[in-house]
Amino acid sequence: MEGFGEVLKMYRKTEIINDSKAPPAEGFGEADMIINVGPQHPATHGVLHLVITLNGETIKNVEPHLGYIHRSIEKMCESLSYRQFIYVTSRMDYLSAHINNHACALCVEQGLQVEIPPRAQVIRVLMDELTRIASHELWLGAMAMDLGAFTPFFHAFRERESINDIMEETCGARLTMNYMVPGGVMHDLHPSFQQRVKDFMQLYKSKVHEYDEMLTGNIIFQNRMKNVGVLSAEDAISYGCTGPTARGSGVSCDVRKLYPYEIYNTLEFDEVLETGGDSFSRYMVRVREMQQSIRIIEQLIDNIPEGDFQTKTKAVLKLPKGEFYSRVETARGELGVYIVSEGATTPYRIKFRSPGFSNLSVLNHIAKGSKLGDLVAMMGTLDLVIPDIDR
Amino acid sequence: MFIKKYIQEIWGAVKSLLKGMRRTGYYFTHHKEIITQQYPDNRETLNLPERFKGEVVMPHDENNEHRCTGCQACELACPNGTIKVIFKNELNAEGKKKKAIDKLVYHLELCTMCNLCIEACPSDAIKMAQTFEHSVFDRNELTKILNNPGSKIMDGVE
Amino acid sequence: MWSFSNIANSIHEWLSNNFNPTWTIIIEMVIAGVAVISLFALLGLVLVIMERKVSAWMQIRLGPNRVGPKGMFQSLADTLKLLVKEGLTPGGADKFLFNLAPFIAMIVAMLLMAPIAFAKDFQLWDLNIGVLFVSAVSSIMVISILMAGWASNNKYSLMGAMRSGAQIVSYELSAGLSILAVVVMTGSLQVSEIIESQRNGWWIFKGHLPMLIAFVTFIIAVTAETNRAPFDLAEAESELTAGFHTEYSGMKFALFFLAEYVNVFIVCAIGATLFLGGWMPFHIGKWEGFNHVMDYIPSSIWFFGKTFFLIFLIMWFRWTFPRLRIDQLLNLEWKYLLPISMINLLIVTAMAILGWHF
Amino acid sequence: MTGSDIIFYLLATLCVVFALLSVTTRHIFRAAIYLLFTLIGIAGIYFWLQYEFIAAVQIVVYVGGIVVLIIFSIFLTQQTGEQLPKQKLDRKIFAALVVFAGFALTMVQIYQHTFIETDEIAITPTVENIGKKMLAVDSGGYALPFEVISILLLAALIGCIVIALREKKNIEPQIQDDTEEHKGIV
Repeated sequence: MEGFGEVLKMYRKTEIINDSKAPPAEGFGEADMIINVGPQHPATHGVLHLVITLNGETIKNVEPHLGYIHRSIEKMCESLSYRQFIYVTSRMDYLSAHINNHACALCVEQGLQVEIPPRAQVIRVLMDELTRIASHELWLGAMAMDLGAFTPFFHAFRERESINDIMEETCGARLTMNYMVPGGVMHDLHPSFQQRVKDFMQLYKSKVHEYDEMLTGNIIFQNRMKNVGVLSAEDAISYGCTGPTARGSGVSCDVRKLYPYEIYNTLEFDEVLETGGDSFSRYMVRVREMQQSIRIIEQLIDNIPEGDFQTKTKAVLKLPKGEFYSRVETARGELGVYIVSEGATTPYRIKFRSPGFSNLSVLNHIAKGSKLGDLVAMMGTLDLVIPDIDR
Repeated sequence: MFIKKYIQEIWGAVKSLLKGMRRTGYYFTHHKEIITQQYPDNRETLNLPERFKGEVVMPHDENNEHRCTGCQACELACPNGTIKVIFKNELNAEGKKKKAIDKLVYHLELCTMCNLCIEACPSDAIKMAQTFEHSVFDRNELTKILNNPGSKIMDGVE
Repeated sequence: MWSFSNIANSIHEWLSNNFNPTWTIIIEMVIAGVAVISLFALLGLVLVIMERKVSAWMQIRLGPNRVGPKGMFQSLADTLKLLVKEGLTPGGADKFLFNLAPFIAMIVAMLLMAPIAFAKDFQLWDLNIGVLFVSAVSSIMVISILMAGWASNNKYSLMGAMRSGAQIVSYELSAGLSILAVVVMTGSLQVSEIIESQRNGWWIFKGHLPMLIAFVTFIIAVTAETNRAPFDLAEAESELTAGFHTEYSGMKFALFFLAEYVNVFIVCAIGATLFLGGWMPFHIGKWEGFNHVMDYIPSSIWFFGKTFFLIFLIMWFRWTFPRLRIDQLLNLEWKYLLPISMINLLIVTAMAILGWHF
Repeated sequence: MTGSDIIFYLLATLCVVFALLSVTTRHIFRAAIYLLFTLIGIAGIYFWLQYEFIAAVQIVVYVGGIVVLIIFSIFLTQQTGEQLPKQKLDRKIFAALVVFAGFALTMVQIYQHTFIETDEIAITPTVENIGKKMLAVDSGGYALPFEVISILLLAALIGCIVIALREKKNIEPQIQDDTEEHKGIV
């Protein structure tokens, strides 16, 4: 128990240091207050810790503290083989697990220089777009809940649930599917896949107007979102924002358009751009992006080519010596996978360029001077997934 | 005019709010749209897809025979060290010593259901089961031995 | 016709015959107190299960369905849980005020029960300023929230208390002004007289458009005053975790919770009394047969029906709308509700003078 | 002693005890709350006198208005858990003397004053009568004091706005500076 007493003493000491009588931080005024949002807070949707300096209700400074869910996925991947490390990346941005896996598989395939059969490519794209819709649906519900509207959360989850059912049937899991393997996909599509996707699209189309009724057109929602957290195009570029966050500011950065992978260059879809830069623009980008994903799925669902779903690869994969980089568009932005190979069965170094990290970094910039209630709207529209930021 | 704009603004706001209330009112009165699944009650009718990855099992036939040759492919394929193959020496029909599995230890608590072991298995000895209620009171119960006691390898599987 | 007043009178007579006047009053007060407390508990149970079912059906869920038939006893189980939970008092808190705050909230809610007419001739205290009494006493409510927020020694609680203070103080104005619209029409603050004036039609129908506007303003303002969504900034859970009652647990939390629901009931009862005729049955002009059928429905059912309709309306708001921001909340009051209700009051006054109502 | 007397003495003790507590406590927030109880006690006495209107106004103005304002100013200036400094003994004695002198003066005035009984029927304090009296311009009417007080309140309101506006000017450039700094980096 002696040791415990020592710890307790230390704890008390730190308490005194953290007291408000300690010399305040730079730029900290007399009327200011420091408030810790997180790591356990309903609005951070995970273990993000924000140290906010407030003057009344006005935010003066936001300092994100990271590392509460750091699992060193990059280091872990270095000890796993090229087949094995893909599943770990599902745990990064767990809402677009498929797309993360896709990025890794693409990178390994680039190193192996294998051709993917057309059927596998179509399956991959279909799954990517379904995942994107599921991710955006969850974001929609969670963001509405942050703003205090509970009901759209359940309505959004109804649609997401039917996507999850499709995933469960074909991939065998609902969230962390591990469906991508180097050279294709793990299984062939389930026989009822086409029908169920069509059913889902019908459900989605019959319910999509509800979001407009409940949120988009709602005067309270518009007031909460418009001119809140304005991010200019210059700032979006200089902070390295990607995905809907940057596209809401009018920065064209869709990897599917700019650096097409798989069969994206043969598909017809629009890159959704809004120029407002505020939370409402980011919201609109995501809502319209769901419709673009539906459009992609519509083009592909009846035209899945026959053939192999997987190229035969060796049992033990070895990448040649060199560096490989691949990028995909996840639901949150650009995910880059960078592999340095020494020619062994495991990568020498792996680096993920996750979209969430850069998107979070603008939070302080856009939150300054706005109200505390706006912060949740901004965090909601930045679509933060904490494991993606911490990895 | 200012007052006209003011009234229009209020009218638009009220209309948008009423629209939302109509939607929730619709769901309040239409109970057919309820999507709740009453989970423990619907255990009998719960239909999990056959590809659902619940846990790794080793199927045995009626003679208590399995298809595992002990090639360790699954052990190598597993990213988490979930599977461990323990061997024993066995006498076959001709009296020769032959290596066979004693235990195929499977740590459910480490498993991430990634399906890589099943993909790697050359003789289809293991597969994914659709069970998902894995909670137990003692962590040790999660360490499972997949082959039944006294089981043998099926004839003709190499 | 069967009436509560007969029962009350017979009890009063029996007590007066057996005891001296002082004891009669004391015993009557005890009876009234017990009745209020039991109504309180019952209301808490009913409103909680109602809120949960309403929210569930709006959110395409089933809602509680385990305890009792269709989950109707769920709130009883919740109460039991809250009763046996430990009521923690945080270290740096002002213990006296921290523990006092939930009781103040409760006592205020109980006091507000006094002038409400639950049925024909069934009222605890028909004082001649009934409506003013309600709006006066309900302003003590904010003190309990401020007390809780300050005494918790928690920054979230403090901010919640500040928000709630600003909110309640400003929304009291438009609530008061819309109450005044009815008072101007009837020329009395007494609850029984206000109800009596609606014998030939409820104010919401008799008073044309201005009364409808007053009714809408009243509903919005009382939703804000009771800290219900979309005006639940005092406890905005996504911003302030739970606002002023972040640090409360167990029974002390339950008291706040109960007080909130009883407040909702009271403001809806006041709304029903002022605009929807209290316990007065629904009558249409000269349809004698129809009016006669309506008279057969007991007055208490009319009162509770109207009140619960308004409660449902407030719950409907809560489960549909997103929350406002603090500056928008104050904008709504000072730029929209207050000017509208002021002008409305002028129009109502003109109507009352010129006699432009039925 | 009748029940009515008991209620009066209860209310009176409540007022006095909380008034004493309010000036002796060293927690400033508690002092405000004790003051609140005193004011509620006074409202109770008005109710006891059956002046319901005045009682309700007492609660609206003092409890709903003044005490909330006091609490707000405490929120904005003080920290939770801090105690006020202990007063020196001579100050305490001086304050007690002043209070006693004031009390004595009031009591002497009351006892020396001869209350004249009138034959006029007392006006029942209904809302209608109070309203008519409040706006009456003949002798005994309260129109002039009413207007004077409203001008005073208006002046206070304008003063508040002036103070609030001045503070805002100081804050704004600070925020602007920050954004400019960031633009410089870009």
